Amino acid sequence: MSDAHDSHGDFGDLQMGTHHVSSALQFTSVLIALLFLTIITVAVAQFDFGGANMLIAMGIASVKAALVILFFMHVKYDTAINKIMFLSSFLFLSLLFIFTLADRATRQMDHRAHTIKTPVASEWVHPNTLNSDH
Amino acid sequence: MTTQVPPVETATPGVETERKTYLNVTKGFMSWAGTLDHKRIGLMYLIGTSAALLAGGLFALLVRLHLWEPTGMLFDNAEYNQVFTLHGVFMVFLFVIPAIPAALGNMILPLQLGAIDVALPRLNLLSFYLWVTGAIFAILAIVAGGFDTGWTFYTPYSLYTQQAVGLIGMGVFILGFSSIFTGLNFIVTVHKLRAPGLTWFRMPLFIWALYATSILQVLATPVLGITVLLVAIERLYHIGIFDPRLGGDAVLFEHFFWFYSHPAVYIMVLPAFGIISELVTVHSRKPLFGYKLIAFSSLAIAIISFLVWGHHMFTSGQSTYAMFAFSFLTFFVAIPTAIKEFSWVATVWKGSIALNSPMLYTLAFLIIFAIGGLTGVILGALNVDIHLHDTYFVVAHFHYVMMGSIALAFFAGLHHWWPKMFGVMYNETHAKISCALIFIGFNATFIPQFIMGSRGMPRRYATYVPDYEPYHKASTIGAMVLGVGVAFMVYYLVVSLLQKKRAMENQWGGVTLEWETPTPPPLENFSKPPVVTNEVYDYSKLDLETTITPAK
Amino acid sequence: MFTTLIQDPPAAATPQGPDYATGIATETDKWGQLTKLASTFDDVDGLFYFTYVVCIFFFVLITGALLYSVVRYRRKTYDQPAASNVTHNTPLEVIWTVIPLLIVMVMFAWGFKGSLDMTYVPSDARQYKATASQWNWLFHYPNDPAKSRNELWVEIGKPAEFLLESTDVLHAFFLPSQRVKRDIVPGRYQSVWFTPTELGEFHLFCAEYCGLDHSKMYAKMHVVTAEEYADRPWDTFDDSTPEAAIKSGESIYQSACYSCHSVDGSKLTGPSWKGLFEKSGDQIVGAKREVIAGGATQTVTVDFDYIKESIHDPEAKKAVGYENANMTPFKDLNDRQIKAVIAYMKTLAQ
Amino acid sequence: MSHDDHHSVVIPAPGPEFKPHTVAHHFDTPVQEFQSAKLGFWLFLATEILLFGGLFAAYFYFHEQYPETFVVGGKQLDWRLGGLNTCVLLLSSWTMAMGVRAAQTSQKKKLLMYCGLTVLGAAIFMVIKFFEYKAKSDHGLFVFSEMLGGYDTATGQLPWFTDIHGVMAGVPHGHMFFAIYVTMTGIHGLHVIIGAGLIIWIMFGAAKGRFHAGYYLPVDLVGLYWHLVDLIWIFLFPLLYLVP
Repeated sequence: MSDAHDSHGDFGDLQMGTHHVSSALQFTSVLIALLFLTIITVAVAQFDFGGANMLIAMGIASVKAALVILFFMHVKYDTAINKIMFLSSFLFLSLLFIFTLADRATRQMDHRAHTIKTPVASEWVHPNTLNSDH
Repeated sequence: MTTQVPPVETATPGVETERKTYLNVTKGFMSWAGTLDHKRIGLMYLIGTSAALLAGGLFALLVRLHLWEPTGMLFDNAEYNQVFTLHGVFMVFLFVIPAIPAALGNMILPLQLGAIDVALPRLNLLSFYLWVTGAIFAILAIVAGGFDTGWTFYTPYSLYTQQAVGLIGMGVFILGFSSIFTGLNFIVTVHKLRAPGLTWFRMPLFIWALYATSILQVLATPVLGITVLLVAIERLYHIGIFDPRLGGDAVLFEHFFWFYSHPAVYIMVLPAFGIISELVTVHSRKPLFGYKLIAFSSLAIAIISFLVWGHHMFTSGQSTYAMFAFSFLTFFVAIPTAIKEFSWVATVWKGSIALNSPMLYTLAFLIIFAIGGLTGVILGALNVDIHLHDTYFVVAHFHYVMMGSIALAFFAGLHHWWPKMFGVMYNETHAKISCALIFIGFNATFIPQFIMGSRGMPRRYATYVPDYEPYHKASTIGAMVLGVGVAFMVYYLVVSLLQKKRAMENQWGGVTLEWETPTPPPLENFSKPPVVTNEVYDYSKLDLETTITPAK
Repeated sequence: MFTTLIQDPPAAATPQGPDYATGIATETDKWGQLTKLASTFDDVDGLFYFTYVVCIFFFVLITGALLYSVVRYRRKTYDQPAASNVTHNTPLEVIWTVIPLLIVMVMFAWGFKGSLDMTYVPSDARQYKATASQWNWLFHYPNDPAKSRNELWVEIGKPAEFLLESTDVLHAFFLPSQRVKRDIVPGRYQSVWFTPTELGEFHLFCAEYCGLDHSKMYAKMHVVTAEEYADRPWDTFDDSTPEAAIKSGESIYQSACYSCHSVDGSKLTGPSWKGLFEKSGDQIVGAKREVIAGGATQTVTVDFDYIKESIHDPEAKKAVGYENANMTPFKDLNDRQIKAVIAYMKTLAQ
Repeated sequence: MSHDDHHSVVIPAPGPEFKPHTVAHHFDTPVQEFQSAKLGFWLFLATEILLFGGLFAAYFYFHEQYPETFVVGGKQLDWRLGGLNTCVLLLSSWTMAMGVRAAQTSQKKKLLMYCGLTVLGAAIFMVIKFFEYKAKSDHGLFVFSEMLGGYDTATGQLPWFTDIHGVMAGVPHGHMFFAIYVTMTGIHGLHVIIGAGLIIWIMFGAAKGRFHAGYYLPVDLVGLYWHLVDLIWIFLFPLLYLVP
């Protein structure tokens, strides 16, 4: 793994700017960091921080994801447009999350909520077949 | 936007030499089925989507005929539910979404960019075959007993009904990937294959619109994919995510569905805006008014459209807070849309307006889209929408946008690029008659629907309260006129292919790159790679001789 | 317990077509677009017409400019250039961005205020419940055991709140005349309210597609005066003829009594109703029963008073052999209903 | 009338064990070809993110609705196996990154070796996953043989959720956690299998010498796909095994 200086320059004129060869040392460091963070996330999960559990776990997972994206997926060295395109998917995903979960979270805050209970499935009866004969 | 390329050498007048075009360069079934040429793929899409349009239109006519009588004329309720569902599914998934980007876009986008093909031609062909597969699934689903969920597949009904929802769900999933791949391909093509000198702000607005559309296709469609996949899993395995009997939530389905399907409305309408932007300037022979504002408004619409899906759910039990946010954001879509409409009108103003058939279709679009867009504003207001939601008012509104605007823009584009695509000209008088029939028929169909909708007629009704009978009758008569208009259009377009009346080299006097190639284009589009030196829509550089030179 | 006391009105599996309320949709408001407003939610109409006028203004503006241009600047020769090559006008573009923005913000605020009003239920609202099933409506009235199917009665001027539930798929509760609509989502309750302001019959539609007979899922709402409302017109209990009384009695038995009392002599939790009355010649008379009252055994003759006491206060006299059975008192059955039950009991006499 | 010069761009092979690469005719330069394909692939990965995003949104939605189900259900999963699988996937991501690096530096044997190791990682992951699924199936938490069995509408009984040991007794909608668990890990597992298949396809190409410093595009793209599979698991692991 000491071949970081291997020649790939023969093609530099043909593929200029298209690739960046990371050193093996960098990959290995990232791997060690990822494994370490995995241990931390497991260790932290043994304690109960109440509502913060999810935030902590997602925070660590996001750091790990960032490492994978930046180094294993070479995004750190990629062209601006590729960065924008890939990262915009997270932006749009967050829109789905924010609005859907905000609806879910604020539904109980409606001022009529105290009179409106959520019935459980067993309280209602369903027809066994719905127009199956058509 | 002329290029430095000298005009293509013209054949000696009177001598018939068959020039090699993309249409005749190779022959045989496999040369089409296995083609990687964007124009041939676009043409195959055109045939496929047009067939879907005619099928969907036939279903629509059957629906309208059925509703002639309050008790229904043709079907029992089960059949009626299937027919209106088929109308929706065929029109939305097989026609409106792919028609403009995949058929006209495939044909025109690389030409306007000065490229010899799209960036990923194999993916383009795959995308077409995915469309075919999706269409086959839709037909299989009909054969397997049909489906009656409406095109929205709302759970839990779609989970309980015993019909072929799984098959059509699979079809929609596959069609989704077809749409994703088309969009992906266009984004890459626009980024990587622009001709030298074709900067972003020299790009024709059709390309801007297709680019914005592609972003939506790539980012919204996967959510539809996972949604129909979950419905399929739910039907097979009863996991319970969407099934209230098992603790699932039908409103979550609506969130997922509209996260896609609202942007999908703009997937459908943005390419139509692109065509209209293009046609308004060519047929007014005047640079587009507010070019940059229109370009950015396409992007703005694309992004805002992700923030407003909840306005389809104002009555479905969202929290008041979510309704507040969604209604507020919904009104913001009105602004870029209004900017576009005003800019088009300002472009026509003091132009040199050629009243040929593409321009007539464009003018019809501008009027109909004004109604479609403005009634959308009425629906954006929360309390008014509560009254109008799920009534014929909404049906009329989205038909004004989807049929009236998008299909008319598609027809306009088809008439505009028909001479480019085939080198032949249709009968202009016939085209004008057909445009008039479509315009009159369309308004006669849907204005009564606005009226009965605001008076409370709910949608998707196989039978109805007799109070609404006069409006239904008027609407049915209008639909027949509209049907005759479309059928007549198909007739004269087919005739034009058989009569082979030569079109002009540059039939309308366009200055974008697609008019720089011979008509119809050769296999690899340009004899020499074009270089763009002019600003966009600069009609002072137009070579008017090409507009009266017959194509070879 | 109210809900089990009286049997639900029968639901036709496939209705033969609703008995439509008449002449409502054709009766429009004075501007001719919407159906006549019959509730207090006049903001809907106000905003609708405000938007409508704004829309017509812009439509006329756009169409007028287009048609004028087409006529005035029509291309007459193939090489005619444009009359102007202006490509932008910043003040104009700012104006047509800002003015629509202001207008739509007014619409948003107005619409949101209107919809907030629709969520604040007055404290004096009557609370009804509507149960939607494929493809019919069942209405429950406040503190009333009687229910009605596909017909609804509300009092004029009195706020009515509806708790909405679905037993199967999505439905929507839609009263065009009241300007209210709410989807009914299985798995949870939704609510909607309005104050009817006009007497008459009104359409109640299902507005969310719910399958085969979606279009036949129709109910008629009667808005009635306070006096008529006090008569409980939804109560279809009928004892006008002996046959009707027997039928009503049987229907009460079917909904409330059948699980503990048999009618064929077999022993369930409570004593069978068979043999409570006996045939004596052409007469049907009450049988004699051994009962325990206050710890002592006594014999009673079955009659109206005994049956009424047993229904309203089952612990007072307990039939021998059923000392340990506990019956829920059904205090809401009134004398007419009890007489109907007795009429049904008499048909079981031997 | 086509541009003849388009057909002539050929990237020479760096050695006799490699094959030259011909640039597709509609591209002017290899850079254009490389960047086009890569941009396209990033967009495809964006769609994958949103596809899984729907599942994650469903997870959070029901996590809020039925917290108890997730607390009790999450305890039924063995975090040791999940953690082990996390490490396996991270390692395989590393071998894949090294594999791409080997392709970039024209090291054919190393490319084959790293690809082989990555496929091995995928196999270990799926084997561990299989045993996890089997244990859950044996406990009636999702019975695979019964998954297609429909359900009894009268009782609401799910055939695939029999909960033999009653671990979810008294928890409302106890099946919901397992429904989400099996859907998310199932679709993820499908991606693992597809990814492994793609890597095997790369290995065939690599054996023929198709990939070298001049042309390693397919290796790069498959590598990105594999890292995405890893990326998703990085979130799945704490959400399913640890947090609830």
